[in-house]
Amino acid sequence: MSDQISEQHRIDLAPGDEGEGGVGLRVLGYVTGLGLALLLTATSFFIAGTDLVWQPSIPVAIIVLAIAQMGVHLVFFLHLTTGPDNTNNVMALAFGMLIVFLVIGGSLWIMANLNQNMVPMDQIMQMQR
Amino acid sequence: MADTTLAYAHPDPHRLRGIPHAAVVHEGPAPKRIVTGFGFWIFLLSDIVMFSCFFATYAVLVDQTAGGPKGSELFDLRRVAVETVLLLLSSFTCGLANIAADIRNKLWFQVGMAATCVLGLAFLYLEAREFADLVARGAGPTRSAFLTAFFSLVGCHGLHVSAGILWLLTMMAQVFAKGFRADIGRRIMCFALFWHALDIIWVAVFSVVYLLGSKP
Amino acid sequence: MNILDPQGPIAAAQKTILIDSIGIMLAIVLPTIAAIFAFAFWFRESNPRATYQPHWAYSGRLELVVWSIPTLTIILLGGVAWIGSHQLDPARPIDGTGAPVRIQVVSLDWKWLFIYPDQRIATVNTLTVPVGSPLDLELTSGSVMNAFFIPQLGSMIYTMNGMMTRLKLRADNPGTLQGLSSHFSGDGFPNMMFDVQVVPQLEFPDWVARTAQTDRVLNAESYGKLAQQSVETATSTYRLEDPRLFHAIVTQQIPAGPGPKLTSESVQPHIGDHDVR
Amino acid sequence: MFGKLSWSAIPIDQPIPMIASGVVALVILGVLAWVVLAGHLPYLWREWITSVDHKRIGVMYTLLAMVMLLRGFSDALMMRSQQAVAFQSQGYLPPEHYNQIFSAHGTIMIFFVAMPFVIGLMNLVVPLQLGVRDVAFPTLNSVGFWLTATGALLVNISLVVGEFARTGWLPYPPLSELTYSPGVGVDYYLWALQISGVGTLVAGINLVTTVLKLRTRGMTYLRMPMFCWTTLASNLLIVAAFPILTATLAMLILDRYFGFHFFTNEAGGNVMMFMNLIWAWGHPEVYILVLPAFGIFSEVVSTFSGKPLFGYRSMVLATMAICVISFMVWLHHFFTMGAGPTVNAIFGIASMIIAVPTGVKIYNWLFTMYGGRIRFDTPMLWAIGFMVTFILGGLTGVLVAVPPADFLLHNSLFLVAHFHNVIIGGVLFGAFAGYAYWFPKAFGFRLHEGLGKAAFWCWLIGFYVAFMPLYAVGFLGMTRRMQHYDVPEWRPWLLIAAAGAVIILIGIVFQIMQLVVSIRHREELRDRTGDPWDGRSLEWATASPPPVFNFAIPPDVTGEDAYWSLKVHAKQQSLGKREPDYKDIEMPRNSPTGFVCAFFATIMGFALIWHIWWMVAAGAIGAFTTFVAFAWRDHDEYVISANEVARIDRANVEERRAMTSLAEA
Repeated sequence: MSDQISEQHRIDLAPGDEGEGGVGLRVLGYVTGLGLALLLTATSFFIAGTDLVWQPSIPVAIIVLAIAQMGVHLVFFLHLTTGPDNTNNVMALAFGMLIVFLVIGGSLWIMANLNQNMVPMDQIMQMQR
Repeated sequence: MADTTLAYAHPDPHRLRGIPHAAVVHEGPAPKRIVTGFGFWIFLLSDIVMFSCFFATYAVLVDQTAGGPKGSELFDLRRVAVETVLLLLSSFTCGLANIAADIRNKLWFQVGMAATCVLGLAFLYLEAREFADLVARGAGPTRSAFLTAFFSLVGCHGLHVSAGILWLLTMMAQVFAKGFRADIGRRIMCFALFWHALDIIWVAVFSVVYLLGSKP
Repeated sequence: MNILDPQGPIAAAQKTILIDSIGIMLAIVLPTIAAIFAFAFWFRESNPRATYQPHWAYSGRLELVVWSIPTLTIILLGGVAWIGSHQLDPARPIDGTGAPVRIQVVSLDWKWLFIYPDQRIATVNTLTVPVGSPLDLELTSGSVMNAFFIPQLGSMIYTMNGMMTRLKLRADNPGTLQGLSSHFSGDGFPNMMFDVQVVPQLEFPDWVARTAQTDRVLNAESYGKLAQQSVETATSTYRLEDPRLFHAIVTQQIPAGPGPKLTSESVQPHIGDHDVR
Repeated sequence: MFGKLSWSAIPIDQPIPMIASGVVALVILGVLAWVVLAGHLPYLWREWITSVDHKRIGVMYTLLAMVMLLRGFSDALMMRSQQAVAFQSQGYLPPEHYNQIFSAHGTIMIFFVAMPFVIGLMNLVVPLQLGVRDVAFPTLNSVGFWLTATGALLVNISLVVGEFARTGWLPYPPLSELTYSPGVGVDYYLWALQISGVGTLVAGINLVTTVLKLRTRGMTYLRMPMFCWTTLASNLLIVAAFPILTATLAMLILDRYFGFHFFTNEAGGNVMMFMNLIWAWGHPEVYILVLPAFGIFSEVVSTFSGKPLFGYRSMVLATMAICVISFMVWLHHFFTMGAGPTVNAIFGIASMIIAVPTGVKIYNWLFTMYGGRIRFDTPMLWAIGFMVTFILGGLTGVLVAVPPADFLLHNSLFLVAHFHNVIIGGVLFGAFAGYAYWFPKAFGFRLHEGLGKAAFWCWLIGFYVAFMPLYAVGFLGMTRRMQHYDVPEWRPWLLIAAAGAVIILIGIVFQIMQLVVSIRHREELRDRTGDPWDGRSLEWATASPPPVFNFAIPPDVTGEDAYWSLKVHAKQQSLGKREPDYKDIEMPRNSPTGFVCAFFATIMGFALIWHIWWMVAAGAIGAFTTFVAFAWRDHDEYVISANEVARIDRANVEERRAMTSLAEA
């Protein structure tokens, strides 16, 4: 095993590594990423505090913006692409996201259902009042 | 080796014949940089799964305030905004340090890492201030299940940042003492991955905990 | 205690599902096991009559069969599970011949407290129910987790502090049954067995009247004594002072049981970070 | 100065743990003294303790598992004998002791027997099957092993100093909270598992990366032996599930150490969240254990039938399906907690769906035997015993996945019988099959066949005698973890079960004898071909035991069953006469990092359990320093010269050629 990436291994890339590009181009990538991330963050904070949007939609908007920002980080900072040299990296990420989704989604669903069946105590307290 | 395949009566007993040989090539073990990077990538994913447990628990316990304060009474969004900007900038400087390492520029590498370190420490300082304020107001982690989950989730991220800074300092020392050796280069790559991943987790933290929680 | 000898409709239905499921699966499991032995025997190395097919490793037709046998079995069983879960949901009301009886169950360390809020009585480690009446159980725990289970009536369910689970049962034959805790809860756990007296409809009011004559009263104070860790060998009965006692327990207005008494200095608890030595 | 630790922590008044630990301590001291006096210490240090060779680490994992099996099994014997005598009496074990025993039994058997056994076999075999020289991260591999050993050590220390958890193998709160378990037992459990959990995670990352990134030339995914596939699936589950365990236990630790309120009764804590999270780890854990066993059986059945595995691609699909679906079923561990019928039904059906790919696997093994020429060596006996036993375990498993049936059977001894049926009949039989199958590869000589077969029959019969009665007594309503009981109908079954445990004990004695006899007669049992079973995959293409670099020349794979095709090719063309072009080989240098880390982890774990904070700090600083020191090393590789490689390989090839021609003559 050597560190030289030989001819035959051009179809594979370490996560976070960029396939090509000079220094200037790479710095530009980070600048773009930073700009987009700051923009999305600012939007999130703005939406959370404003009265201009329909209030019940705010959580959805914040979640969407957060996912968008994670995407920006993945693309511009972690240099994830859909290219064949990134297949393994993307597959691993997809598996991880599936597990995260199952753990969070499953837990929330199960716990909500349980709590609903258990008559949570505050509800009983309200009934007593 | 073509005659091998011919000589062996059943080279593929599961009827894959017909698929051109080119479709099933494999060039052998990957180079070390890819192996290391990929292994660390797997570790990061497992770390994110761990965070997802804390997020799930936070979401389940967020309303269990036990008569204590709610998030909307406690959170200071301005401070969170500053923290976020600090972390985003640190990710940027970390990226620059990574580029410097790739072109083997010691000076810029150390400058980038130092900046990352300072930004990270500033973030930690703000977070520690927030925690201290909350505890002083009687809203410590033992007050209610909500605060338990809040302190654990945010604190877990803070702990990762602290560990990251410790790692960062050893990387600066290694480059200073040993230069850009191949294995040190791989570690720098892993550190950059780690630092960027912490940023991604922070995005989830400020969105789910602070922004959603600041709504009354 | 034999779950194959049910004494109520829930347990009877669950037993039938159990037997059915075993039957469905045995229908494919037994031939498979027979085939394992047959193949292993016939294709032994020393059998000259068996044909050796060293390259036979694929058959599209067989693959399809191999995938469809378990799939079909599981679809059938899945249907049973779906319908069964809904029909036999522990919280689903059932009907019966007599008036429903409401019973509130509190698991304590290490005994069972049964409160009859409408009759204003309570018992420890013994449950008396009229035959044929729908039993409307509300369950909680006064300390750690437990599970309430009368094997011959069916449907065990967890009891947890601060939470209320529901269970509907019915006993169809008079007699004495046994119940137990089926979730480990500490040192006295094996002693959490209780009797279930299934009495005729007409005798139940008599039993209630007799029990109400006791001079022991269940209120927050005597409940506090019960909540201490102990093993009760004798059964006891109480008059219920406040019918809302159960709600006070569920809503944690009465805090959970205190746990073990601290005997030596070495097991001092460290609650709170300020207490760190 | 010493936190909660004082002389009273040592249970001098309790004879059983004192005598047991006294004997164990004597044995350990005796072995240590022998090692030091006979001058083996430098050899052990150089060749084993600091070794980063995946084969050596695999062997050490397996050894750890077997030693801990003895500990866990003695717990089982005590439980069975207690339940046999504790009818209308207290038996001979008081509750506080009995409760520790069943908690320790479960913890040890899952975390320190089953896990290290399968991880050990994967470590030993997978790089060989992939045709590569080592795993992806050799030094981390050593760290992972030593951290696992640390966890095992802490569990055993609890026998002498303090106590073990009395809460069952999964410490359900609030019983495991400080209010109800004020002693150090739960802390021992928590830290032992946290530390060994890190080790397991490291092993998982290592093996996933190895399979995905280190395969020899031509070894495409669909040419990998089945065991590599199941290794991949199992380790993907490790990296996805173990963080959940870490997080959950961390929450319980925060509750116990700092008065947090995740799972307490007070201040809004939610005990149900613990059950939810722990089983979100716990169910995949079952498949982490059993998938490698499936892989072992695939190799064994195919080799001893002299045929390729039937329906290889089906098997791959089934493996990966199990890998993903096993993450969607965890609620079936708490159907009786009171969730609504729809949720229960959905998780019940999802659980049953796993039976489909598992059933497919059984049929594929069945048809692998069809048309074969089956040799009944010990590994094949385990495989057939497994197939029959595991089908029954699967049957009862699907049964408890039906919620209404589970309402009757949950937490009963039926359930206990079910999971022993799949863990013993699946995982342990698999591990034993793998042990017998790959032992000659690891050490260069076979295990004694007769004693191995005797052990197999004792285990098989003992299993049925011990656990079929538990199914029956579960139907009689008996719940698990009963220290004593008054129900007369239960007693006969429990007496039979105790007899079954004794039969298994005889099986274990046979296994120990087998090891001893085999070592003493190793010259007669020597395997000079490197291929004692007429194997089909690449591990048999190298010598037994393999040289440190595994393959002098990385093999080039052109189809499935890589080594089989090589052999056929060689027979048709007569053995290749041309000497290969040997090259220098770079191998990772030995490193004490793993051992030193484990040393500090042990100190830290022990100090955390007893609240000795200065010692915690010392351990943490020590561990960190170790890492930095490791990072500072300049040369972590050494070179084996081409001449040396050629010398070793020529000798192997000569020997092998001689044996082959002998066999053909």
